[in-house]
Amino acid sequence: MMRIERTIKYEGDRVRGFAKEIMGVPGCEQLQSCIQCGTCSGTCPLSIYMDFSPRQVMALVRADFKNEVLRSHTVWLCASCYACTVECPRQIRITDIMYALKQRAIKEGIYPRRFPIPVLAKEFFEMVRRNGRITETLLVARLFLKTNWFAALGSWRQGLGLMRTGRLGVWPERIQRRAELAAMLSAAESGNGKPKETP
Amino acid sequence: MKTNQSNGDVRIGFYICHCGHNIAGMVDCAAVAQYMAKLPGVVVSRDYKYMCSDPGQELIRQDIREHQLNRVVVASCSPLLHEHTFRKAVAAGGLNPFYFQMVNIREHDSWVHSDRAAATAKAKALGNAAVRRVRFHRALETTRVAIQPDVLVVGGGIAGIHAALTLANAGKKVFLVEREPSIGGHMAQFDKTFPTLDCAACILTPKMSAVRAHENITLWSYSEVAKVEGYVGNYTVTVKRKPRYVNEELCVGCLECIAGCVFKEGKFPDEFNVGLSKRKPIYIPFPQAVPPVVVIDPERCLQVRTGKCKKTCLEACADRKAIDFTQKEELVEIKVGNIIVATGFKLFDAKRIPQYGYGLYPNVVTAIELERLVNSSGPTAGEIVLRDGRPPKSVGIILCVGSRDVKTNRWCSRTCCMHSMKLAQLVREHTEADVTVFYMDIRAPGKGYEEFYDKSLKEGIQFVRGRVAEVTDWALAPEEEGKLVIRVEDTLAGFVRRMPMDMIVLAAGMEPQEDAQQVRRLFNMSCGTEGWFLEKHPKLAPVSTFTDGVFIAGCCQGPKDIPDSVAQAGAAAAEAMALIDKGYIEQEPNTAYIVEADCCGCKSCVPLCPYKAIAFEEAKQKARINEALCKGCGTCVAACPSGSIRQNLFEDEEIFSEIEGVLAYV
Amino acid sequence: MKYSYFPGCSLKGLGRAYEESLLPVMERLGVELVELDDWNCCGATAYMSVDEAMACVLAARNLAIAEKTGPHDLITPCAACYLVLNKTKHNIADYPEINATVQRALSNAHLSYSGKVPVRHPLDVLVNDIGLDVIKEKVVRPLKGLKVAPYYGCQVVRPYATFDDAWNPTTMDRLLATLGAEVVHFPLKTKCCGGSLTGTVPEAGLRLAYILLKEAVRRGADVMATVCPLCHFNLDAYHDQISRRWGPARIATVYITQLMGLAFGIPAEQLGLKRNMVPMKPLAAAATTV
Amino acid sequence: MSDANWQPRIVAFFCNWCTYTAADLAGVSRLKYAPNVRVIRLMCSGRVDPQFILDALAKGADGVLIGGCHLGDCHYGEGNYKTVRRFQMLQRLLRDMGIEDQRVRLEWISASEGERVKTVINDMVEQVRALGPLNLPQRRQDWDCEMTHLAESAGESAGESEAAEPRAEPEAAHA
Repeated sequence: MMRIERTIKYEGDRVRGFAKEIMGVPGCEQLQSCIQCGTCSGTCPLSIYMDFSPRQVMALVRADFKNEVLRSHTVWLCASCYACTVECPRQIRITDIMYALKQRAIKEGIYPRRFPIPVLAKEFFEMVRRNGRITETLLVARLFLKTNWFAALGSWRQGLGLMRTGRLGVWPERIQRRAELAAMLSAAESGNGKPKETP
Repeated sequence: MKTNQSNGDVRIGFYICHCGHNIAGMVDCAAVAQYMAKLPGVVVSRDYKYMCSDPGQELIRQDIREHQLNRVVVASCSPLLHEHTFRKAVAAGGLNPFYFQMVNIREHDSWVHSDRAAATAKAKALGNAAVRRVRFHRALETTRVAIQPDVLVVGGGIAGIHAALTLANAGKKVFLVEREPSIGGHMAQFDKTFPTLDCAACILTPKMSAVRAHENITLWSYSEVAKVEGYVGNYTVTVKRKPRYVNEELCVGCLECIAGCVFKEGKFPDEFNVGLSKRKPIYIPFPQAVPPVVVIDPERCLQVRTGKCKKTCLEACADRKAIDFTQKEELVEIKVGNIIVATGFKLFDAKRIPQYGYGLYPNVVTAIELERLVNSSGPTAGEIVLRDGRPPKSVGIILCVGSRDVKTNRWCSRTCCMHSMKLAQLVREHTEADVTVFYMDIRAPGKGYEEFYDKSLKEGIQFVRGRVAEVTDWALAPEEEGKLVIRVEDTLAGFVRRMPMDMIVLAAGMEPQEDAQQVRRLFNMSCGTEGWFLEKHPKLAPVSTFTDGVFIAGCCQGPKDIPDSVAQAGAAAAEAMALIDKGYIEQEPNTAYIVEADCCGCKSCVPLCPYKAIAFEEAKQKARINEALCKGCGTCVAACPSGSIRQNLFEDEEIFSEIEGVLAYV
Repeated sequence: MKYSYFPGCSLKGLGRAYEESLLPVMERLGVELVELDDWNCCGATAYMSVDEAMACVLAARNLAIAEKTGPHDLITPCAACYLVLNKTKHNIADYPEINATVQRALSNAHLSYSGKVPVRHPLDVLVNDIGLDVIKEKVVRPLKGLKVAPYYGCQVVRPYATFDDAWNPTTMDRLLATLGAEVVHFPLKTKCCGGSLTGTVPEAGLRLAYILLKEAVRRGADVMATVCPLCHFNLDAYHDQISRRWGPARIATVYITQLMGLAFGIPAEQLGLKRNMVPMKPLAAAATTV
Repeated sequence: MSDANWQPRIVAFFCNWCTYTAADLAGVSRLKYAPNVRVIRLMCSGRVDPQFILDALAKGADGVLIGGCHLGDCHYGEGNYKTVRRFQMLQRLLRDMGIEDQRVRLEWISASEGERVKTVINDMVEQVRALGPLNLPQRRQDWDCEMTHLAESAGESAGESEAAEPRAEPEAAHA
């Protein structure tokens, strides 16, 4: 039997105000003037793997289809190469919009499960918060553990190579004034909710 | 005409226009009328739906009679729009038309503010100023200046040609000045024209010949306007005639000299064929060139450059003796009453978008190059071929090259959709190739244009909606080997496609001419921010400029196709004729004058006048203003240390009272 | 000449060969690099994905330290750090709300930032400050016959194409020509290498690396030159997986500074060349050992 | 006079050909800007007599804006060059009077720059708002008082403390 699915969207599917929220993020203002030309998708090296092309993401955001956008793989496939941003004939900073969408997805916890990219982002975030610096090896190790430790087995040869060439650091890199950094980050965090209030 | 000099007994009528909802929506018109009614001197104060309508004007006429008004103030739109209308109404009521003052509460108030209270207060303040000012108005007479009936047309493209012919056919003498050696412009390069597919040469050449043959047209090709002085009705124009090194009167266009040139083969890129063929230093731009005479390229000709050449061209010309190496640049002065500027456009340089590979990949060509390829008198005699001579099996046409892009040109070039569909049809006609058009939106809004789009679809031309991201020569699939590959999102299908092509055609858009800014200054015109010449009003005065007697036609005003260019040219010609046939120019009486008794003879005004209207009378030791020459800028008025220079319509008292009025608390 | 120097995490980790070659090359050119005191991670792309304002705060600490250190330009060899620090500069300048957050955070650490320190990439400094003439003088062993595909990657030229064209940059091409190398026409020079996707979504990420490698081989290059530790990693460390998926595309990838070092006559072992998984073939004429 | 309802009042002199037309364009384009500017139309910015500016300030304007064609674009050739020269001289005078530069501005706005009319006016209104009321009529009265005071005190030969006090204000503004 052929499986069929209704694809129609109702007004109730829209999350009113989502477009406005995204366009209010620094760097995302220009989204309003998108003409759906497809240059972003055409230049994007990863659009060929996306469930919605970057152009479609722009259309979905502008029409308040929040759930559809945040559930899509597209934002997580963006490699931040900025090709779309540079090429866009309306100077829409598409990469920045992708960032804004990633932030929303992480904040609201709507992203594909066991999908390594958001996990990487969060692990990275935590490691920097703790140490002030990144030790790539440890980061990758944690990533594998959290997502697909099986895959780690597949790349043993690569690991060996890196070990041979002396590129694997196993001692965590740290900054000295970690308290200073922590103080900064907490100050930023506390004011994050209402950024307009300045001391 | 009844005049009323006495300032003591002013009886002012004040009228505020609702302009439908345009003003009344933001300004409380009734409140303004009530406020004005209380001001000293105001006898009648009314608000009315449309003051510019016949009943509105009638209201003024009636009030002048019934209430013995001797001053009228109308608060409505910009004086640049309707001052004339209301002055006429005032005159019709039996009053000198200059006993009138207009208040701009639409463009300067209701349309630009969003706070009703503030907008109403502003309207009151501006009204107050006008009421105070109009008290000082005096009866004035317009002066009439005879108009020089000849017309200068600058630019010999289709717009300039059409304007010149229209005027000439009406019996006006026309000077047509063209920078290139031949008239014809861009249209001469086209093979066919959309949407009828009639041959461009077949419809243009007769008009070009008509220009040459017309007794009322003086054609100066290879010439440029160097200087413009004067004003509407009386321009003095200096035209620079570049040396062609060929006597136009003597040359019969036999082209023997070209064959006789010491260069045996063409060596230099041929401008008319956009570099697709080569020409010699002596050449004729194209077979149908008008004037049909040769020209010598001073940068390439050995004789002109070095003085050392066997001059075999002279031998070829023999006893016609048309070739003349002694020619020098010449400056000619002409007097005209009107000027039509039709200087056209420049094609966008496709190299500015490197991702399309123009200049890098030989088989990426521009639309105008394809136009020459498909033309039977073009470099390939009408064969559409790749650089290696093979016919293409697949052709991709990319639209909006340089257009609709904030990084290059924001505007839509308006003609490329239709132009590309025409080329697509011609490619289908001439070759077996598959043609794909890559577009963002197809814009086919002219008569017969949508039908042309339909025809293109029916002929099997493919349309892919998506702005092409890049053209490359690297293959990721076997069918891509040796081809140019377009990467584009097919936005209607919703995925990215890679499409191999043999030939890629770039529909480069239109830009203002490189020297548009200089030309603009030359003729005292304005430019929009993009560089297109600015019309006086986008709807109601589309071919007029802010300088009276200077009109614009064709693509110098903005991208447009041939029908629109021709229509504009006709309109410009009609505007010029309207002035000529009236016979005189009515001058706004805003001239400066000297109260001789107060003049101290310091002469500081004399050098200020750009029109040399101020002379110094040594005998009296007083300055004197020639009001016929004065254009009414008022610079001398502001400069006069003794206050003896005054300006009609802009008297000091009038302005001081206006200042007082706008600052009045309301 | 003196510059502040922000190495970034990668240059202390997987990309240590970059630092190992950059430092001696700069020394030869008489350029002093002063490593920022107690610098921290720039935040990279990952941090931006979690919280933009926090990412700016993180990066701004480095900018503030640089401002405190001295009036020197800040060199950031890693493309991601270069982008993030520049982006932070722009954000602080363009958006008052971000600026407010950043200043508040900095003041908590008794730091301040006024936006003065320019953030520069070594390529920019090498070609525009030091100059190709000076570099040419230092070349003792020209890279004659070595065919190099110049690969810039994304983030050095995009989106802030400050010192070179975003579409067709030429700085590295000119630098390579100065070293005597033969520059291969490589139109993919700014295409994405896969970024962090090589690890997270290998099917997508590695294919991008593969296309670059394959095209460099097809165009006859002996070696690819990079200016970014992540690009280098993606192009160097995944050959096994790539050839398993799509077939071999074996070509060595080295840092431009390593090639400069070789041309300056610095021994290969001092340039971190031994750290390559795909070793670069020894230079033919002047026998440099690898 | 720090009235809570105080709104800056700015008198503008716009040339007929460029800036006035640009303001019309701003209207046609329905751009929104602050309602504090009242425009007086002149044929050319060259007609702007420095007296107009002084008169406007003296009658209570908080700022004066002059708008003309860009240099080189004057409808009358070079009227705006004359404007610049006069404007620069006047500016020195105004500074001496303690009137801030931001209160009297000369701007070139061509007929196509409707957007610029909006930004210039909004910008200027904000700047003048920040400076507060100029209140020249009141200040003139104060100065007059001060002068008579000075004259009187000079006559009395003593009383320096009282005379020095009010003089400080315009001096400070001048610095």
